[in-house]
Amino acid sequence: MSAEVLADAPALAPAHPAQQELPFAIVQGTPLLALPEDLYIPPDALEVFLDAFEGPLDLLLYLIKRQNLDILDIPIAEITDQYMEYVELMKDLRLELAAEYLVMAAMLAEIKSRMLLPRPSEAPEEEDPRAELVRRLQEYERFKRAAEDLDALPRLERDLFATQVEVPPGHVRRLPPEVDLREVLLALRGVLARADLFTSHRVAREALSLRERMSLVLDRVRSAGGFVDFVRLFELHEGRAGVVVTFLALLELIRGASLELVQTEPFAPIHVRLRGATE
Amino acid sequence: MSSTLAQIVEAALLAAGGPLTADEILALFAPEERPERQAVLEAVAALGQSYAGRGIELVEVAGGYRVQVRREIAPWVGRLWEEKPARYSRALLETLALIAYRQPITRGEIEDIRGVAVSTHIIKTLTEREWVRIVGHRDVPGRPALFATTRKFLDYFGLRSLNDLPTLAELRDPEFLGGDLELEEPDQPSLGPVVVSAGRPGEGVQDA
Amino acid sequence: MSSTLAQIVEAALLAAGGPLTADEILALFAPEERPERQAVLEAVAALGQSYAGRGIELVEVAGGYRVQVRREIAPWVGRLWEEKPARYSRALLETLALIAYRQPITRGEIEDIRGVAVSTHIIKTLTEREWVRIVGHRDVPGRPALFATTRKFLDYFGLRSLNDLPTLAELRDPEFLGGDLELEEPDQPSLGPVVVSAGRPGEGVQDA
Repeated sequence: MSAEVLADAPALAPAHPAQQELPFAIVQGTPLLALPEDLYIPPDALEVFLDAFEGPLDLLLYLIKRQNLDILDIPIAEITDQYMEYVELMKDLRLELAAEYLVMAAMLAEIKSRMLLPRPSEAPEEEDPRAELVRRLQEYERFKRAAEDLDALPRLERDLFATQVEVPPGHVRRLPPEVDLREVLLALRGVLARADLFTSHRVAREALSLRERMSLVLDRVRSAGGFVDFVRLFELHEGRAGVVVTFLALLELIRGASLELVQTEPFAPIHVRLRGATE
Repeated sequence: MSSTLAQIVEAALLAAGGPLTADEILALFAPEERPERQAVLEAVAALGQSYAGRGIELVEVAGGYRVQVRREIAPWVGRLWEEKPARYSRALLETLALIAYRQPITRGEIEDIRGVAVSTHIIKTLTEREWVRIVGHRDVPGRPALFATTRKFLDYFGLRSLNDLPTLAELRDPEFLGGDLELEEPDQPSLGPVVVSAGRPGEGVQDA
Repeated sequence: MSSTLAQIVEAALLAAGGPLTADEILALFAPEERPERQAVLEAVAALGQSYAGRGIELVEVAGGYRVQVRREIAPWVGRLWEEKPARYSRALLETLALIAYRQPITRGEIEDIRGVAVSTHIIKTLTEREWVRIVGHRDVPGRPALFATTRKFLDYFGLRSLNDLPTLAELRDPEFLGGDLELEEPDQPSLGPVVVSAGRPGEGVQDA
């Protein structure tokens, strides 16, 4: 297929917009680009600020760009001091600081001290102490850019939509995959291992019958038009246990803002109603 | 403008994946740019005519206008889906399991537990298979739908009721589902716990 | 026949919901009626031309030929679906970019370049979307998994191959080093031989 055929292919999006300084806060419509020194910053705000960075390299890049410094010739003492200010501030506020920030702080301090050492002129081939940092910053920056470029590409579900014309019934035999219950349970075990939500003290077996009953009750109320007599939800032949489960299910559903109880006047019949029902 | 209207009408009908009413097409436009209803109808009619002699056709059904593959062409196109059905993703199975065990549950709650977004596609597949359905809504902002499993779900998996499902305590027992679980998932090597522990031994163990 | 071929090709591409290769189109025909490959390619080309000035376009992506809504029309068509398209975090996009440009790459290597840990959540999202998968393990202690992008990734971002990715910025040569820094794109770091696992042959890494 030659390229001409696809001449209508979308042109790649223009390269990322000009590098702009990233305001870390907007106060009354004015972007704030530097932390005012005497400003009290509530811990929450700083957390947001910290969240805006993808790590120490990103923070360093920000400090460098903010001052229009050349990444290839960083005034290491100055940048180190600024970096440490942020780190100290974060420590003062007892923010949970990712270990990477501290590792970088140590690296900066080390470079700074090496820069102070007199370098013998007879050894010109010795590497600049900043070389590794510059390499890492550049490397990170190019992928930061690459990520922006990637995000700017027209992509499905956002900029492009594939056509999906239907085929008249009878011509497609789309077989759904077979599923073994074991697979479902294995998947759940995976979730269980990840989420501690299930570690509550609820007894699982009871919870499950309760869960099933919740769905049933909800469905009953719904199919009755969203409004049903309270007592009609109970099946007396289920005995005491069944009534209790139904009652608990009802309470759970009320607590979960799905159902509500309605009583027009004292001692009038109680009804169960779907909450906010406008379907 | 008229050419743009025609373009939008065609693109929408081809991408919608189902019929669209004139109102639904009108709703694609912001109020200030919204065309006359008559103009939309004319665009639809013109589109239908332009499909004469092509592999597709525009039909009017109860739900509105639909572009579909012409019946004579359908036998060829239908072969697109004849191949062996794919397996369900782990994400789908996890979602199904969570609906079974935590029903009635909202999509947001599933996402909270799983830690990742649940795609619309998964919900659609599960409801189309009639294993899952909406049983109500939670009366909180957004009125999220509450999902529950169906009778068909129980039937498919040979359960009389949800109580036949193993308890979470049983599930936690490593012995319960048999020995080496990973061997059971040969088709999904990249979705397994291996991914998580990659490069950082110990860190991803909770996913195993 | 020739008009039927054009009809089938168009209907198949419009209905497929994703890209089709020439081979996949050829497979729609029974052996005795199967057209020449060249005829299919010509039909595809003619179809693409016929979409000029329309709301849709035919593009070639890694997975084959795809008919899609033109980008200019997408804002209207996008309103068909209530939910907003997913936005991806910078962390996810940076991780994806590293995998795309540096594949095969381990999680540890990604973390070295980004300077922060890669969350399990991100790897999970990328694998669940099937944009990324494990193609092997590096034969070093811990046998870390090697990640690569998939054809689905290319399809999603409308690319024919990895060569279509935007060019990576050049590394600049610092004056104070006089050539000590690598200017060239470094070759695969020689961290040990790559062991390609017997995952899914045929679906391997795309040729860049």
